[in-house]
Amino acid sequence: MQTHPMKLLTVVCEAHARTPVLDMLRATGAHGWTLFPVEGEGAGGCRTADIPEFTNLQIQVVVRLEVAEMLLKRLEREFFPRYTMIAFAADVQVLRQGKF
Amino acid sequence: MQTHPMKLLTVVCEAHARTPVLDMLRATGAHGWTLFPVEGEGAGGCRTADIPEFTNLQIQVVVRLEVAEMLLKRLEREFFPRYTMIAFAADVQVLRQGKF
Amino acid sequence: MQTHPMKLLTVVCEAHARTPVLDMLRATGAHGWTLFPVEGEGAGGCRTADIPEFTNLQIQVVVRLEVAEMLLKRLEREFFPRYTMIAFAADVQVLRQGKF
Amino acid sequence: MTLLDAVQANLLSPAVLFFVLGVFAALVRSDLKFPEPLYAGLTIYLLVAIGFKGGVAIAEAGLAQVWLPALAAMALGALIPFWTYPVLRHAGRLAAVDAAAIAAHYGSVSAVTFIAATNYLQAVGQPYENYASAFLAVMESPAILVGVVLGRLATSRGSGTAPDPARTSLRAVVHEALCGRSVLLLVGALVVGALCGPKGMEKVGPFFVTPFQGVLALFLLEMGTVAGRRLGDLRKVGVFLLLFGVLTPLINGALGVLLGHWTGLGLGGATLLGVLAASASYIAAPAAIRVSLPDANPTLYLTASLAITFPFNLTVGIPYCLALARWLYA
Amino acid sequence: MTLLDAVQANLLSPAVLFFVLGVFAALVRSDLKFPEPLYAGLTIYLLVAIGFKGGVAIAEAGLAQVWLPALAAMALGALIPFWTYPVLRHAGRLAAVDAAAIAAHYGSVSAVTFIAATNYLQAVGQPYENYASAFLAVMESPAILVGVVLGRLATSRGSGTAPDPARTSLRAVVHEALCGRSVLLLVGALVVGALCGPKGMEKVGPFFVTPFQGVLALFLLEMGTVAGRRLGDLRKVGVFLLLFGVLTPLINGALGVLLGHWTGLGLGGATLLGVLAASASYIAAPAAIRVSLPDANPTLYLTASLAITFPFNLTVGIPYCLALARWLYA
Amino acid sequence: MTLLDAVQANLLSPAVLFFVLGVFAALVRSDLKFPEPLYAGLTIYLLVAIGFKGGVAIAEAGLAQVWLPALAAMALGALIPFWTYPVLRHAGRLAAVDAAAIAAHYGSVSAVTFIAATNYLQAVGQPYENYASAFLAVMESPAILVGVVLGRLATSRGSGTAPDPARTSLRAVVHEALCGRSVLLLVGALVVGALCGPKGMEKVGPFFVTPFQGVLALFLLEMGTVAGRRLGDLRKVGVFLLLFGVLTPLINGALGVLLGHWTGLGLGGATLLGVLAASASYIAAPAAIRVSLPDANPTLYLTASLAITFPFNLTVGIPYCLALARWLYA
Ligand SMILES: Nc1ncnc2c1ncn2[C@@H]1O[C@H](COP(=O)(O)O)[C@@H](O)[C@H]1O
Ligand SMILES: Nc1ncnc2c1ncn2[C@@H]1O[C@H](COP(=O)(O)O)[C@@H](O)[C@H]1O
Ligand SMILES: Nc1ncnc2c1ncn2[C@@H]1O[C@H](COP(=O)(O)O)[C@@H](O)[C@H]1O
Ligand code: NA
Ligand code: NA
Ligand code: NA
Repeated sequence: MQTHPMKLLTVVCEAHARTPVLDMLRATGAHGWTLFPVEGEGAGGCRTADIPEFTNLQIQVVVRLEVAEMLLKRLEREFFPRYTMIAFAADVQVLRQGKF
Repeated sequence: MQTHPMKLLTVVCEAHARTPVLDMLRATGAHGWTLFPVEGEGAGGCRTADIPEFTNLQIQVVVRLEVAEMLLKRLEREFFPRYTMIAFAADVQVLRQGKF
Repeated sequence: MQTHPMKLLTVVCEAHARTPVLDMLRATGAHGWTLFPVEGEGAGGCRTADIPEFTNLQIQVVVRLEVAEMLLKRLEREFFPRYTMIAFAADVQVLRQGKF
Repeated sequence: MTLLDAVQANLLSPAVLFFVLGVFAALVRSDLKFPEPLYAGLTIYLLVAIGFKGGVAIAEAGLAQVWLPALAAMALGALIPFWTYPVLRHAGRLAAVDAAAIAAHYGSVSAVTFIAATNYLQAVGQPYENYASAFLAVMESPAILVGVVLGRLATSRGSGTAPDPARTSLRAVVHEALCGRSVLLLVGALVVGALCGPKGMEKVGPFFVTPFQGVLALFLLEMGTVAGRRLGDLRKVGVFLLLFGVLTPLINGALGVLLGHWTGLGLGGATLLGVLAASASYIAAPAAIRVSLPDANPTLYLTASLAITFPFNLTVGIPYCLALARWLYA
Repeated sequence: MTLLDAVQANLLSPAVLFFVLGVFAALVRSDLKFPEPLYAGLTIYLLVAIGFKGGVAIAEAGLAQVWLPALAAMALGALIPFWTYPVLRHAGRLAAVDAAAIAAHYGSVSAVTFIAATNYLQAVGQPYENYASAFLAVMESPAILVGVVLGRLATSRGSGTAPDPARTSLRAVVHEALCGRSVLLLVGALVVGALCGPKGMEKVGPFFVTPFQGVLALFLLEMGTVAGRRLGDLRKVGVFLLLFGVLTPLINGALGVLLGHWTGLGLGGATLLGVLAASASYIAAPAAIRVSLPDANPTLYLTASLAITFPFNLTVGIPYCLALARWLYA
Repeated sequence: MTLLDAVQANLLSPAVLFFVLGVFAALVRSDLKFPEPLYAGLTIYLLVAIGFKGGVAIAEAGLAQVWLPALAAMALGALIPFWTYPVLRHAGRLAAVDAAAIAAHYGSVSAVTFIAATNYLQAVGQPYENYASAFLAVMESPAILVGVVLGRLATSRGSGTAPDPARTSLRAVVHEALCGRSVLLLVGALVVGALCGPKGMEKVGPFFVTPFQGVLALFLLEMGTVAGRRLGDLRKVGVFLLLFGVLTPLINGALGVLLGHWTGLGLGGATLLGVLAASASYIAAPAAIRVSLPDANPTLYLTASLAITFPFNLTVGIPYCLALARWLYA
């Protein structure tokens, strides 16, 4: 089974960051994304998932290593100072290299 | 703390693939699974999570390395040509080896 | 891009374990957590996500390596004998070391 | 009342206007979206309410009155694919599996279109047989089965993709057709209604009947956004499918109205049978086709049924069927 | 009306028939399932509605009428574990912690069973004290506390598993018992209703009263699928628990009806107190027991209360309590 | 009726009492929480219902009656930031961007406060112009735009954080202001209602009007928990903002009532315009400000509008506006 190394980038952010984050992902070369609402607690306090506008979102994106690098750079520079959020990267393996 | 290496296989697929994917997981030796609805965008367009029948699902399964290998093979052969989906594998560590 | 290695600990447990697990996470040094309801099947049977009290939760926490070690120890000793649950750890990279 | 008057009256009903609002919301890219559980809750309510009402009507009218038109309705649904399939295949030059898939959708029915039609009849003061919900219940599955068989025959002779993981035997398709969510809710509520009769209706009527039209209006707001998001795919499906999506309801609607007349239904019932025949499924059929004819292209069948035929029927098809029935019964 | 007539009338009510439909859906493995937020919404509605109605009734009747039967109801709930625990322990040969857990469930109450009973009384035209909701509110927690203490005493002497992560002191259990979702909604709505009185009811009645029976019917459809999915566990729990799950409601129901009579309730109120005593908790008690007696086996207590006693009461237990009360008050 | 009587009558309404229950639930750390889809469903219902009712009222009254007070309402909303901003900046010594953000919130409006006010007027038997929903619709956005411009001007001269990822041009803010969920639902339903007129109301009234007050009461239970969870932040915002959150509604409320009087509204309509001016947005404004003035501190504006002004208006502000209007129209 031939697999290819990719990066899975996970972002947990306030709902208001949704459009800017997704726009940035697309602009930086991600070919897709997955998203769902989550509850959470962090430096920005507790976010119970009841009001859609105040909820948390978890956004996941599988990308090539160099794209991950660029995404992290832009997150740090443009998003971290602005939005309540965390981001982390992990190594994953996929089958269809061209898809990501 | 003695941990054991396992594979976490993540599948994001259209809701119609639910039963076949879960059947296949069980048949191939997974001892459990976790599942939740997600929004997403990919080659197959955007899937907003409003109609249950048209939504996306994220399925996660922790399995032994050789089972992961088999699952990936079956996914590639039987599922990728048929359903809108992605799959990726990652290395994880668990405590109770026998459980997975 | 300077990244720092962290552990992502994922717990999938019955809803009744929510408060004890979150209390334990905080007490052991996690600075935040993310949580969402999931469906699942395992040794404890199938948990359809319809009744809030009987559902499954997935809890994710990003922590420093030594905290992960401690969390796993406490999970094994205090939680596994008591609750229907699984837990697994994975390596992730983050940008802001101080945040976790 | 001319057809034009009828269409106009329909266009100014809350149900249709909220649908238009939903389409508008999708077109201006508003973030309006009903969350999945709300959508699920509304469909459960609508199906149970319409089924229960139908069941109570059967208890009042007696099965003797219902079985003949119900059987005819079932036959009509099953037969529609036999004329649409060749048209799609030869006039439309579609692949066999796509033709079979689309044929299945147009033989099956749309519950929401049916419900909107009952709404419309009430609004224009046209009485109808409440037990027509039974026709809705029996028309959903037969055409899907026929379509799947047509598609399977075509592809078994053809190439075929990968080995089938689900080993989706016809048995699985039949199980889905009989125990799927929507059939089960509809038929189940029908049986419950038939067993309770009017006494049961007294108890649950204030929930299942009184607010019904308002719930439908709200639900059509969401359906508008769903259809609106698909409008962009119109370019992908070509002119043939556009014409097909508009002309087929006119033909099937006429067939349904005629059949209703022949089997002894009243003016309102014949209209509803016409609307059922004219409508195309966009939930049950796609689910079944996706699993059992995975090689069929969803963009084709979904765009045709959801973005063309559904709005067409909601606005024009329903008053058309009534006008036809009025002319026939005059 | 004989018991048989009463049972039959009950079986043909929309509420029970929709419950049966839900069980059927689970048995044929349909994909019918209410999404969690819909379930949560329906329970919030039902608890608030029943609580508010009860509060308004208290405002009308005055606390003087309510406190004695309420206190008696509370005592009954707290005492039931003292006879069920030894029976489970010795006749059933269950582990101490399992016996305590099950005893807690049968001392506590099921709001849905209570609501179905008020529904039934309305349907057969039997008036009842609307403030009986207050008994529901006060009977939920006492038995759970008693059961937890019984279980703790037994296990502290016994082996005991791992160190307790939650350090679930009785204090935590008490907090849960007083501030848990269902108690808070029920008691809170009761207080709100008592403060608003009939003037408040005028405003919110069209939402909390008029459609209530229909909402309950829809909710029981879901509860049917929940109970139906548990039917497979019947084999695991053995014949003793099956008998226990059927006989305990008959005994406790009789105790409740008697107590209602002694404390001056009318026929309807005594029936409802009987139903409360007969019912077993399947939401609040499992939640509390899971956290405070984690060594108890959930399959035993959930199957008994949810798959045996709940359907039994819904179909037979409720008319049984009414028949008993009629005989007693005759 | 004195102001005190009016406040007291308001405090004992189901709506306010359920709000208090929600606050209580949050304070005792109950796990009561409406799931997100339920919250979304309730807001969709409330906005569509109030919009539709307003639209039907416009159809009946004619646009000629509505446009002048609507324009005045819009102007009032847009102008409020021009007095609140300098006060916040200089008396409150807040950063420019925070002052602009808070000013935007108090110029914009809270739909729930408005709805509670209509509820209250109905309860005390005070008739009002139903088309006042139109004022609600037009007052949401202008102040937000003004606030954003004020804040931008201030920060462009100031430091400014990181490069803007969203390149949130004013164009994006305008799109959000016109096509955002709440404006779209409200304005859309208004237009639908105006097109349908009273004939449409007959059909959907049993869903959008009859149970409305009960739904609002249930929704305020949830809003109580939301506000209650924010109470802990009161310490963080300081005494100035506390005073600001209580005095601003008194001043803006008076301005609104006066303006209503001048533009020819009746007593009820002037009261509602007062309530709108007094209310502060806590959904639409935070969303827009978060995206377009990300450097503003959410704790300040959310606590002020959600934990101070919203409960204050719900309990005291609404009766205050009515008392003022009564005095003015006497
Ligand atoms: N250590 C962590 N582990 C997992 N999730 C976290 C962690 N810290 C923060 N989060 C999530 O990220 C969201 C934003 O974090 P923050 O900006 O720290 O409030 C929180 O609401 C959580 O959902
Ligand atoms: N690169 C990606 N990263 C994360 N999720 C993806 C990615 N590509 C696709 N997906 C998810 O997988 C689903 C199916 O993908 P596709 O078959 O490409 O449409 C999408 O709806 C997304 O939820
Ligand atoms: N092998 C697995 N892979 C993924 N999720 C699992 C697995 N085993 C169990 N789970 C999840 O963990 C929950 C509890 O597991 P269990 O204690 O085995 O019943 C299940 O309901 C699943 O959601
Ligand atoms: Na059809
Ligand atoms: Na009991
Ligand atoms: Na204002």
